[in-house]
Amino acid sequence: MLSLEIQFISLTTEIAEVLILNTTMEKPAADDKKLTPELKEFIRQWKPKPGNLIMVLHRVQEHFGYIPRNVAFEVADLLDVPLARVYGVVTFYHLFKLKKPGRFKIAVCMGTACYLKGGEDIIKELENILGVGLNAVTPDGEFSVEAVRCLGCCGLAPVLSVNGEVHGNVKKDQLAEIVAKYKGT
Amino acid sequence: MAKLTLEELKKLREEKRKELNNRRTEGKDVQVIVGMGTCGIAAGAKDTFDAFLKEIDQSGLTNVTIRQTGCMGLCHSEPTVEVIVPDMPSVVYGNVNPDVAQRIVRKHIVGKIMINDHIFDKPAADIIK
Amino acid sequence: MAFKNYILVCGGAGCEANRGVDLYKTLQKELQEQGVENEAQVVKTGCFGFCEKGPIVKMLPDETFYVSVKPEDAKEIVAEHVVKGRPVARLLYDKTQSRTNAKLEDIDFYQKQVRIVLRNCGVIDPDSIDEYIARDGYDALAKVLTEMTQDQVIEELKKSGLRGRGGAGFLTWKKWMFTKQVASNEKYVICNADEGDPGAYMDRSTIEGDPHSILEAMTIAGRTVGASQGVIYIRAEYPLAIIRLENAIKQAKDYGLLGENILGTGFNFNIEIRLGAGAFVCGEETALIASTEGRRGMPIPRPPFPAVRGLWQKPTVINNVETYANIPMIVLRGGDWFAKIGTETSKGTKVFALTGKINNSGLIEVPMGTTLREIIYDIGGGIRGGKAFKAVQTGGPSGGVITSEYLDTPIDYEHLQKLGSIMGSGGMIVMDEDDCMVDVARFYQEFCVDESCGKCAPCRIGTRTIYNLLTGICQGRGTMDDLQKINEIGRAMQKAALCGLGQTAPNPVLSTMKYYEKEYLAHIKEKKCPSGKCRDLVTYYILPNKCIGCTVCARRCPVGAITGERQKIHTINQETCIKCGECLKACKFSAVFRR
Amino acid sequence: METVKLEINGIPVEVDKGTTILNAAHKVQVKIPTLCYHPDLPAWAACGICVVKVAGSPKMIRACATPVENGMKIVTHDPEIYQIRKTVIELILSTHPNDCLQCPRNGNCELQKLAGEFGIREVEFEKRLRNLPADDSTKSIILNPEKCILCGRCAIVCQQMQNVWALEFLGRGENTRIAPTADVELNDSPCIKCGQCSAHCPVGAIYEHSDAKQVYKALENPEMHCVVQIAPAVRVAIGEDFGYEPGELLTGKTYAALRRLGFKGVFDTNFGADLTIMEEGTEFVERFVKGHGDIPLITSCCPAWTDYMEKYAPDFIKNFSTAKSPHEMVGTMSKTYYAKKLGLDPAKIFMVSIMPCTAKKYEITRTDEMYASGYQDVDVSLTTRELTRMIKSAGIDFPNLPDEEADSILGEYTGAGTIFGATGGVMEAALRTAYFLVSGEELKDVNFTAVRGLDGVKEAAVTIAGKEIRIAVAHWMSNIETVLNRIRANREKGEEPAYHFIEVMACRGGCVGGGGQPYGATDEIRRKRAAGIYKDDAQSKLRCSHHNPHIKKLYDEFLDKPLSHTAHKYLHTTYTERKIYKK
Repeated sequence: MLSLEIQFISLTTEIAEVLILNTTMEKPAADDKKLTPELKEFIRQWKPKPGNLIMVLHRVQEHFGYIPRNVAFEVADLLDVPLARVYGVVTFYHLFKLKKPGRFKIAVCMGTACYLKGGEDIIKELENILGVGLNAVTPDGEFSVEAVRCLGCCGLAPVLSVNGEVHGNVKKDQLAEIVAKYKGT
Repeated sequence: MAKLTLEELKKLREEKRKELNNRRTEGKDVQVIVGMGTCGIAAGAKDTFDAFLKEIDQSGLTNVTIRQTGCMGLCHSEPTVEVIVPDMPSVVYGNVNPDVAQRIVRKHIVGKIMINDHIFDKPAADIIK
Repeated sequence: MAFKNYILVCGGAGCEANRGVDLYKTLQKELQEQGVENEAQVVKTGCFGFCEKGPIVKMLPDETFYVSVKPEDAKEIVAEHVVKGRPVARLLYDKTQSRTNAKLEDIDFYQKQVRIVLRNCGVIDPDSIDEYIARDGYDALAKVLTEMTQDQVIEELKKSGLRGRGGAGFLTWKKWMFTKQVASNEKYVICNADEGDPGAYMDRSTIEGDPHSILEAMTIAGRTVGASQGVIYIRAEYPLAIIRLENAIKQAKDYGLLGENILGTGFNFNIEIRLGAGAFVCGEETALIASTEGRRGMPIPRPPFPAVRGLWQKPTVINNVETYANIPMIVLRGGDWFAKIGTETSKGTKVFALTGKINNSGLIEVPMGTTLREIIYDIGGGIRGGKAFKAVQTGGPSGGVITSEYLDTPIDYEHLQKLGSIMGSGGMIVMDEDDCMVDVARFYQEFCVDESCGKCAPCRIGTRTIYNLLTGICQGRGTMDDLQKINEIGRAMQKAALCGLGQTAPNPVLSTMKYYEKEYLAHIKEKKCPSGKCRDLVTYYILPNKCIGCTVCARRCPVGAITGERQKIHTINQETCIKCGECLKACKFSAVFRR
Repeated sequence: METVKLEINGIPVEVDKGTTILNAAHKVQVKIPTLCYHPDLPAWAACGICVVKVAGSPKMIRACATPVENGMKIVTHDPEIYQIRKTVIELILSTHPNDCLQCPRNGNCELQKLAGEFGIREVEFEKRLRNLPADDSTKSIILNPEKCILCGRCAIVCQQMQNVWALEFLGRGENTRIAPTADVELNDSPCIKCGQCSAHCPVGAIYEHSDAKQVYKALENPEMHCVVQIAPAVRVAIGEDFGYEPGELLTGKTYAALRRLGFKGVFDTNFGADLTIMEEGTEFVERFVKGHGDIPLITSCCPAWTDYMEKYAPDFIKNFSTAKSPHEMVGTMSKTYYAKKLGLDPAKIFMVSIMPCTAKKYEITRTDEMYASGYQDVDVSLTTRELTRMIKSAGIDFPNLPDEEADSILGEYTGAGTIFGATGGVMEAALRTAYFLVSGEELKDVNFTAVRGLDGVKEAAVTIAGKEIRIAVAHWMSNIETVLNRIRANREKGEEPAYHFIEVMACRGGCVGGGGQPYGATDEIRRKRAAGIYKDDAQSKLRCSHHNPHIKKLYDEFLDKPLSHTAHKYLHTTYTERKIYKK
C-alpha cells in the first residue's frame, strides 16, 4: 500500500528538496478509527447538499485531527462519492492531513510580512528545539510544526500559532519558553 | 424575532440609531470599544477586554458600557480601544494591555485625563456621516 | 472635570527626532506659565503618520491640526488657541487656502483615507445586526427590493464604474449584466472570501468587522441577477470571520432579511458558507467553483465564463468581499457619487493591508489615485527604524515591485499594470534596504511552487524551475544564462499557463529583474548579496584594528565559531560560521563587518 | 445549425457554432500541436501547447478549449508562439525520463513526436525526475508515473468515459501524480483493466503488461505445440501499424504472419464467437421463451464489463449469460477437442489469443472455469499492439504477405462471428440465431442496423414469432449505468423489465476501440474499423452462427448440443460479487 506524503508547504530549499525525495511510499500506521454516531449524523444532514465532501472532511478532521484511512472509506461510502475523489480532494488541500499531527500543532506564519521579519529563522529554531523537521511529529506525539500562509496578523509579524492560539512578535529566544508552556499540559 | 416588514425595518433603524448616537440610556454615558478582530485578539484583546470589566467592576463604575468591534485598521498598535467619555473628545488608544486598561479606567474615565503615549489616530475620515 | 482642550503631540519616532520631546515639555511649561494648566492637557501620542510634516500637534476637541511645530511655537499655541480659542493660522497644514479653522476632515492628508468598504469596521459591534441597521444597514436592500428594477441596479453600478477588487478589475456591472441575461431556472451568487495572498487580510477584517454588509450586498446581487442562492467561500483559516458570518446569517434570517419573502416583498434568498481547505488557487473563480462543488480546486479554461456556466453549471456571479462591501453604499448614494471618488478609469477606494518594514502597519482605505508616497509616508509613517525605503510590493505573488522612482505614481489599475505590477487583492508590502530582491523573488516563487495546482505544465514545472534557478543565484551558483532561462520560462508561463495564478507567477521575478538588475548581477557576477540577506554570499570578518577583545561576540555566537582570548583580537572560523549575524549586532566597536 | 465565420492565419473559415479553434483550424489544413487534448474527451487544457493568438487580445488562449466566435482573427503559428510552445515542451521534457529507446511507446509517442517536430536538440533546464515506482499489479496494464506528463487523459477516461474511478490525481502542484484510488495498487483499486487509459495515454506512462516473452519462449520450445487465435477486431486494426488505412481487412495476412512466427495451429476467435452465439442464443431462448432464468439476459463476452458488474452491479449476476467469451471457448476447445483430434497432449499445447483488449489478460485466469480443459485454457493473451511488435521484430514484411486461411477446425467463422468486434455486434449475431431458435424460421434480412453505430445506448424492439423482444446495446462504461438503473427501477416497482436482452462492451465502439488496439483511436477510426468488420460480415457466405458447419460438427462430435452437460462443463462460467475496494 502506498501512502501520501504530499501535503507539505515547503519553505526552505533544503526542506523542499528533502520532501520531494520522500513524496512516496511510507506505510501509514494501521488504525481502527471509526465514524462516531455524531459524525454519521453530520454526514446524514449534509448528504442531500451537493458538493458536501469538503465540509464533511473538515468535520471529520476536526474530530480526529486528521483523516484516518478507514474513515475516508466510510465517508466515501456514506456520501456515495468515489473513494478516488475523496483521496483526490484530501491530498489536494493542504489543510487536510492523512497522518495524525502532534497534540500541539505549531503553525508558523510564512506570509510575506512574517517572511521578511524572519519567519524562516523561527522555523529553523523550532526544528532545533523539537528535533524534528517540518510536518513531522515529535516522538512523544506532543508537537508538530508546519508552515502556513498568512495568519492574517501581519501587524504582529513574525507570528506563530499553537493550536490556534496566536503568538505575535515572536523572537527566536522566546521559542523554548513557548514550547515549554505547552509541553506536558 | 419576528420577520421584519419594510416599515418595521425603518422603525427599528430609527430606534437603534438614536440608541447608538445617544448611549445615555440607562445612565450609561461612557463607552469603551475594544477592537476584536483576529489581529486584536492575537495581540491580547480578550485579556484587555477582561481587564476593563474587572477594573470597572472594582471601581464601582456603573455608567460604562464595554463593547466589541472589528478591526480599526491600526494593526501595528493592537489591541486598540476607543474611549468615549462625555465632554471629552473620543480617542483611540493603542497597545492597550491589561495594565494600560487599568490606567485608562482610572485616569481617563474617572480622572478625565488622557494617557500619554497610547493615543493613536484612527486613520479615517469617515465621509459617510 | 474634563479639560477644555487636549493638545496631542505626536510621539512617533519621526516627530520625536524632530524636537518633539522639547515641544511636549515646552507646551506643558507654557500652560503653567500662562496659568491655564487646568484648561488643557498635553498628551503624547503614537505616530499620526504624516511624518514628513512633523512634529504634529492636534488640538481636541476642535481637531485643529498643526504641522511642523517647533518648541518656539508653544507659547503662541497656548496663548492663542487655548486662551483665546483662535487657531494659529501660520501653523495650519494648508495655508494657501487660508482656512481659518482647519479641521481634521478638511486636511488633504486625512482625506487620503476614505472609508466606504471599511465604513463600519471598528465602529459597530459586528455581532449586532441592530448596530448595522442603525448605520443604514439593509436600507440599500430595501431600496433595491421596493424602489428599483434589476436594470436600475445595474445602471447604478455602471455609473459607479466599480471594478472587481479581487485582482483583475473587471467591471462589476458587466458581470452582473451577463449573469442576468442568461436564462436559467437557477442562478448563484458567490462571495469569494478565499483571501490567500501572503500579507493580505483586507477581506478577513472586513468580514470580521462588518459581516452584514456582505450579506446585504449578496442579496442585492441575487435580486439583480435573478438568483435565490448565495454561497460564501471562505478560508477555513479564518475561524473568527466564519463565526461572525454564521452569526450574521442567523440574525438576518431571524429578522427576515434573508430567507423566504424578504421584507415581505416575496423575494427569497439564502446564503450558505463553504470552507476552503488551504489552496490559494481556489481564489481563481473556476477553481473556487470546483472546490465549492467538493472537487479538487483545479481551474478550467474560460470561456464559458461563470456568468454563463458556473456553479453546478448554472449562471453565477462571483465577486470578492471588498467588491460586495461597496455595493450597499453605491445603491444608497448613487453611482455618480461613487464615480466622483478615484481616477478616470478606477473609481472608488481601495483597501490595502499595509505591512512589512513600515511604522504603521495596518488596514487602510484610500481613494484610487492616491500615490504610494502618501500611503507609505503619510499614512504608514515611513520606514521602520529609519532605514531606507527600497521597494513596495503589490499584488502578492501575482504582482511586482515598485521602486522609489515611482513613489509618486497614482495607484490605480492601469498605472500599476504599466509598472509591471497589479492591484491584486490589496496586499502592500514595504521593503527596506535589508531586503534582498532576489530573495524576495525567490520567496514569491516558492509560494507559487507550493500553490500551483499542478494541472498545467507551464505553471507546475515552470514555477519550480524558476525557483531552483533563483535559489542557485542566491547561493552563488547563478550564471548569466540563468537570467535568460528565467526570462524564457517566465514568458512562456505568462502566455501558456491556464489560469491567473500561473500566468502571473513569474511577475515578481520578472519585475525585480527589471528594476533591480544590478542586484541580480551582484549575486551572479560578484557572488555578493548587497543587502546581506543571502547567507551563502555573505562573509563576516573581524577587523583586527578595531577589535579590543571584549569577547562579547564570541559569547553571543551560537555555534562557537569565534575564538580569541580576552583583550586579544578575535577571529571567525569561516567553516563553522552559520552567518546569522549575531556578532555584527553584538559588537559595540564596529569591529565586525559583513562582506 | 448556426455557423460562425472567422479567419485562421488569414484563411477564412466557416464552422458550426461551438466548434473549437483547434477543430476549426483542421478545416483549413492547419494543425495546432497539443499533448493533452484527445477528441474523445472534453478539453482538459492542461499542457498549454495549443495556445494561439486572437487579434485584439494580449493573452494567448487554448485552441483546444476555446469555441470560435464570429469575426475572430486567429494566428496559430508565429515565431513567438513557436518559442513559447518550445519552452513548454522543454519544460515537460525536463521532468521526463526521455529514455525513449527503452520505452513501450518508442516510435508512437506523442511527446516524442512533438519534440521531433519542434527540433528539440537539448533541454537547457535542470532535469528533475520523481523516482516513482511502476505499478504492475494487474498484470494487464502497467502504470508508470515516472513517465506521466499529467495530461489527465487517463483519469478523465477512467472517471468520465468509463465511470470506474480507479485513477485519480493525487497530491497537488509538482507533486501531483496519477494514482489508483486511495493510493493502493492498481489491482486493489476498482480498475476493470479495460485499458482505455493506456489507449489514451500520449506517452509511455500507462501501457499493456506484455507477455510476449512467454510466447517467444513457448515458440522456441520444440516440445510445445503453439496455437493462436485472433479476435474479430484485430484484423481491421492491425494494418494501422503497417501503413494501412484503419478498417482495412487483413485476416489472411495476419494468419500468414502468425504461421511465420511459428504457430502450428492458427485459429480464429470468430469461431468461438459463433460457438458463443449457439450457447448464449440458446440461453436466451431458455430464459425468454421457457422462463428458465432471469430476464434481461446480459452478454458477458467483455471481461472488463464482467469485472465491472461483479464490483459495481452484483445485483445483475443472475442476469449474466454464463457463456464464456469466445477466446476462452476456442482456448478450451483447443486443449480438448482439437488435442484429441490431433492426438496431442494438451499439456503441450500453448494457446495464445491475440486480442484488442488488455482485460483479456486478466480474464484468462479469472476463475476456475478458465481451466476447464484441465489446463489453463488460454495461456497468454496478447494485445494487437504486442502482436504488431512481434511481427516487426520477426522481420516479416506484413503488407506483402500472401493471404492465408485459418486452420480447420476452430478457424472457420460466419459473418455473425466477425461482428462481435463492434458494438452491437454480439446482439446482432445473437438475434440472427435467436430468431431461428425461437421461430424456427430463417431471417430474410440479417442486418439489424439499429444496433450499429457509436451512440452510447442503442435501443430497439424486435418481433420474433409475434413476441416483442426489447433490446439495449451499451458501450463505453459510463453509459451502462442508465440502462441498469432502468432495470433496477422496474425491479423495485415489480414491473416487467424494460429490456429482454442487453449487450454491453466496456470500450467505446466495442472491441474495435479496445484498450489493446493500435494507438490513436478516434471515433472516425472506430467507425472505419467497424466498417471493415461489417464488410467482412457482408462478404461472408454464411452470416448466422447456426449455419457454421464446423460448429455443427463440433456439437455432433464433442459437445452434443448447446447447454448440454459437456457444453456447460467447457463453455460456461460463474460470477461472484467482488469488493470495489480490496484494501
